[in-house]
Parts: sequence; structure tokens; C-alpha cells
Amino acid sequence: MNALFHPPADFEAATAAALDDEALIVDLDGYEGPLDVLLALARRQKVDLLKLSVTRLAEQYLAFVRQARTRCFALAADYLVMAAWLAYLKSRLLLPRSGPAAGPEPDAGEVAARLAFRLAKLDAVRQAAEALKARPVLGRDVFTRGDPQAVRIVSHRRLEGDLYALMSAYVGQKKRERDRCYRPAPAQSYPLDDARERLRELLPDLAGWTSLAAVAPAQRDSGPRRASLLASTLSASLEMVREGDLEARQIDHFAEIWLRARKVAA
Amino acid sequence: MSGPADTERMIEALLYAAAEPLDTADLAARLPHGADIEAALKALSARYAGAGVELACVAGRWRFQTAADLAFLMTKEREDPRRLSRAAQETLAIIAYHQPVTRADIESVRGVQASRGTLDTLLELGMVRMRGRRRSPGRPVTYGTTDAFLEHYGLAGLGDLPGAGEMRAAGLLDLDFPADFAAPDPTHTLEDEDPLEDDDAPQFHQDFLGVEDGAHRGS
Amino acid sequence: MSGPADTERMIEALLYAAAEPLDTADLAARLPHGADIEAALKALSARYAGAGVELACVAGRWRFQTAADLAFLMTKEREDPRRLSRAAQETLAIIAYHQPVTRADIESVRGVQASRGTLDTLLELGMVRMRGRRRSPGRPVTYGTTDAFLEHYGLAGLGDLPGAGEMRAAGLLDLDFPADFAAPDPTHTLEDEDPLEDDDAPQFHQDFLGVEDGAHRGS
Repeated sequence: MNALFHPPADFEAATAAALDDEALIVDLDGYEGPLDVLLALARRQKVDLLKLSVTRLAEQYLAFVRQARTRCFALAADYLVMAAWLAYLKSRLLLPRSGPAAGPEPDAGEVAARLAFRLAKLDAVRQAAEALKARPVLGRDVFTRGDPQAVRIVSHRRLEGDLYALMSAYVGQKKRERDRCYRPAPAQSYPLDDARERLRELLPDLAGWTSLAAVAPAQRDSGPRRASLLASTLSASLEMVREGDLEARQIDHFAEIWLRARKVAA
Repeated sequence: MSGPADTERMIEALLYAAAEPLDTADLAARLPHGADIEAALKALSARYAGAGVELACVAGRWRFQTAADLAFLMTKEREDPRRLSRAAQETLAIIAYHQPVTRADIESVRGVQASRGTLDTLLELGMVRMRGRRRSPGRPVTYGTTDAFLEHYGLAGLGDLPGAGEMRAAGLLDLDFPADFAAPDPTHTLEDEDPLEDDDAPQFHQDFLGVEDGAHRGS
Repeated sequence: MSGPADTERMIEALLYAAAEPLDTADLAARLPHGADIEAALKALSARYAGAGVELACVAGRWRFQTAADLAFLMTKEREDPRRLSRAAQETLAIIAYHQPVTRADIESVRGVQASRGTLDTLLELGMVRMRGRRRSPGRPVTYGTTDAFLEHYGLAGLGDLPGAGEMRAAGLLDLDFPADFAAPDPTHTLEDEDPLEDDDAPQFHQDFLGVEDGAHRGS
């Protein structure tokens, strides 16, 4: 474990490491958090991750963060927390060990070793992911029988469905229940402007009395309902009556309404 | 690099994975140029002769098929339902989370009438059982899940059913879901439930008919 | 009438006609009683070794599949597989190698919060399933891989995961970080999960119900 300790303070080397071009080109978008950065830096040391120099890694990381901050000021908090922690760890690693550990803190070398171990773990998982990807994958590298008609035997012994399916089914219904209750489809209305425009176009044909029902457009499968078509046409016609272009008449309450173009006074 | 043996292997793989029989032109189009397809088909045919699967040429197209004398194996189709219908899946979910529930409860959540077959399927599969009767007018039968249900879903107990937190974590609850959405606690026992009596068992549907005859005196 | 050769032929035909991999129990149900299935599978496997179509064991079940080295021929058959993001790929690997794992475990190995969508995608694809709950405070849900995962990657079982043995030997599959491990873990500070209480009493469901019912103990 003591091998993990670096020789005592060598600040010049530290500065050099931070400045030399070993420092990564900062591209935060490419990284998924501080651990990812640390792993990328650690791999550059080209040693077994468990024999990593954590002091050097800390320096590189701090240089990375410094550089990142000059570019984008708002570096995510994770990166800064890790930086602070590594700065502290580094200082403890560099301090000569003086007698029994003071205070309850764990041995710095041990903490460093665990960081290295954690990186090794992430690295192992990455490699595992690659190894999986490299396997012959069904539908990409290997294929089962293609003729669906030839396929007749089905294994019946397994009931499909897992908890996720069960949860999805439950939530799906709850959603539908909610939608059922709170979302009546809003009725579409026939715009007044459209009704007026249409009436104006129809004016030449309205020389004789014509019923409102006949004047209003017919209902289509989609679009406004009949009631809206009638109402908007009536409103538009009343406006045109006011403007002197149209006459309207109704014999009795609730009776049919008749419309006719007003004869232009010659 | 492709000798006759390679061509044979390639044709074998192509015919196996193809969705329909292939003729020699189809094969030629997909094989390296210059492959001797006729010879390879002959060799392949000889290799498969007498096996459980045979190479057959139908109307100039080639395909693998199971040997005719083994047709008797293929006729056995068992009819156990193995994929739950959506209705069954949903009904099961409601029973799991809301148990004990009555048929009317299920219908009120699903918004549709529970078809008779759905609940029967679940009962037959042993996923669902009748638990008791609710102390309410008509004394409807209540349903709950079985041990087989727990086993199938790998749950130690009903308390292990995923809750709202997990649903959210699994991305199932979108943002416009009420923040206070909570899945009900299936371990909760309602006090208004009576145990089933012996003569209840076979009468699955009696409860819905409303023909409660007062035979059940247990209050 | 059925000698070993017959059994071999029958299994060959059954697997050819099967819509999905079959296990020995599936086969046994369709074969004459007393057939030595293991031996026949072995013989069949040997007979098909090196051919264009091979016998493979995936998720403990058997299927025929085209030889991997002939993938280049299968341009027509190739489905456009949904490509997993790097995060999903890694998450899948962690679940596969470390299972059962909780979401927090995954985050702790990856060092970042699991982005919404990663785990859901895997769940939806059917590669990953919820396995149960860990017996620890909060009783978090654990995840594992499915048979579909094994089938997709052509693995006979979890023991065949590439490199798993070495990783285990190196201790890289242990999930428990020592209690005094002090590296900052962003995933723990940004917790937006359920408010888990540190109460480790076996109070199921407290995590999402928020209502403690003393009632169910009495009944």
C-alpha cells in the first residue's frame, strides 16, 4: 500500500504536469461526469489502473478543471466537488507521514487505492460492454429461421410478462382513467369571418327568400358541428342585415329564419 | 477464398434465414461471383438426406423443410395461453394493486366492462383467486392475487410490488401526472371483507347477477 | 422404435420448426417417453459443427442459427437493430455482470446519475427486468437481465458472460464500497428519488405510500 505513496512534495513536477501537453483537450460534452474524466486521464498513465499514481491523476484532473473553467465558467458542481476532494487528497498524500494517523480520517494511501479500484471497476464494466457488443448478436450476426410459415412449434411453458409489463399496464389504465375524466374533446367552431365571407359570395344567389338551414354549409365528417355552422351563419347574416346587404325574416318564435339579398336601390 | 464447401455453407445459411424459398438466381445474386451453386446444392442435399430436416426443391425454388415422416411431431399444438392479452394484463395489474377488488371496481378503473373471459383466464392460470366477499349490498366477491402470481413476478410478498417511485423512475409517469399519484398498498386489508364460505367457490359469477339470496348469514 | 438416431432427427425437426428456442422440457413434452435428449443434443451439435447453420444454446434453451462468420451474406435479413447509447450499453453491462443491482448501484459504478430513459429503454426492450427488492433500508428495487438479453447476445447463461470470471476474481464485481470510502459521489447528493426513510424496520411500502397503517397488523 505504501507503494501508492508518492515521494514527498515535488511541486515543480506538479506544475509541469499541469502545463504540459499531456493535459486533455477539454471537451466536457464528451464526458459523463468526473469519474469518466478521471478514467480517461488514468488510462493515459498507461499502467495497471490499480498501480495508478493518484497524486499525478489528481494534478491532471485539477489542470483539466482549471482549463475547463477558463472556457465555460459554469462547470457542473460534480466536477468542482471532485476537484476539491482530489486537491485535499493530494495534499494529504504528499505530506510526509508523521507517526500514527491523527484524527479519525482513513489513511490517505488507502483512500487513493480505493479511488484507483473504483476506476478499475468502471474500466472493467466498459470493457465488458465492449465484449458484449462484440458478440454475435441475433439479427445482426446470426439469424434464426426466416420463413414464418415454417414455424410451427411454440414453447408454451413460459408465461410472458414481467413486472415492468404489469406496471405499464397499471399506469396505462390510470392515464386513460384520467384522460377519460378530464379531457372532453373541445368543440370546433365555425369562424364568423368564414361565415361572412361565404354569405357574401352567396349573395347573388339569394335573390329569393332562402331558409337559414339551406344557406348554412353542410356538416362534414370533421370540422364544426351543425349547430356551430348555423349559429355563425346566423350571426354573420344579422351583421349583413345591419349593413344593409341582406334581409332576414322570421314568421314566429322558433320558426324557420329566411334570408334574402336586399335589392340594391338603383 | 470460396471453395465448394464454403458455397455449400453459405447456401445453407441463406436458405435457413430466408423468409421464402430461393431459386438459383436469388442465390447467385447473394453469393460471391462464380460460385458453383448447382454442385453445392447437390452436396447439401446429400448431406441432409435422411436427416430430420431435408432440402427440398419446389417449383424451382429451394428450401429446408422438416422430414415428412416427422410430421406427427408438428401437429401437437398446446393451447395454454402464454401471452396475456392486454385486457388480462390490465385486469391483473388492477387486482394486484387494488386488492381486494370486486369486478365492479375493476370495471370502474378500466372504464369498460370486464369481459367474463378475462377474469376466468386469470383464475385458471392461477394468478388470481377469490378472496372473500365485501360487506356491501350484493356482497360481491372480492379478488386478489395468488402465491403463483408472486412467484411468477419474483416477488417475496405483495409489499414488494413496485410503487409510484419506481413507476416514476422507470419513466412510466410522465410530467403531467399528478405529483401526489400513489399506487395503492396491496398489503392493506380492508375490514369490510368477509372470508369466503365453502359454497362460494364454484360460483364465480353469482355476485354480479345480484341474486344474493340471504344464504350468507355471516355479517 | 426410437433409437438415439431417431431422437436426434426428431429434435432436429422440432428445433427447425420452432418459433423460438426450446428447452429440454419443451422437447421432452413432444418426444416419445424416455428419449435421451441430452445425448441427442450433443450428437446434433457435433453434426452441425462447422456447418452454415449451427446449434446454439441460449438462455438454457436450444435453437438453430446461422454461423456468425456468414453474417456478411445476410444483408436482406438484417433488421435495423435499435442502437443502444453508450450509457445504455454500459448500464446493461453493469446490470448483466453485477445483478441484482439497484439503480443506486448502477449510478455508483458509473459515477453519474442514471439519466432518465436509459433504464427505461432497457426495460422496454425487454433486456432488463425488475427482480425484486433488496433487503436494505428503503428496500430498493433490484434489476437483472432477461432471457431475451441472453438470446440477443447468444449466451447460454449468465455464467457465459465474457470475462465475468476474471472480473469476479479481481473483486471487480463486488458492489459494496467500504463504509469509509470517501470519494464524493455526485449521485448521492442529487437524489431525486423517493424520500426513503432510514427507518429499517420492515415497513413495506412506506417509501411510496407515505401513510403508515398500523391496521394491517391486527387483522
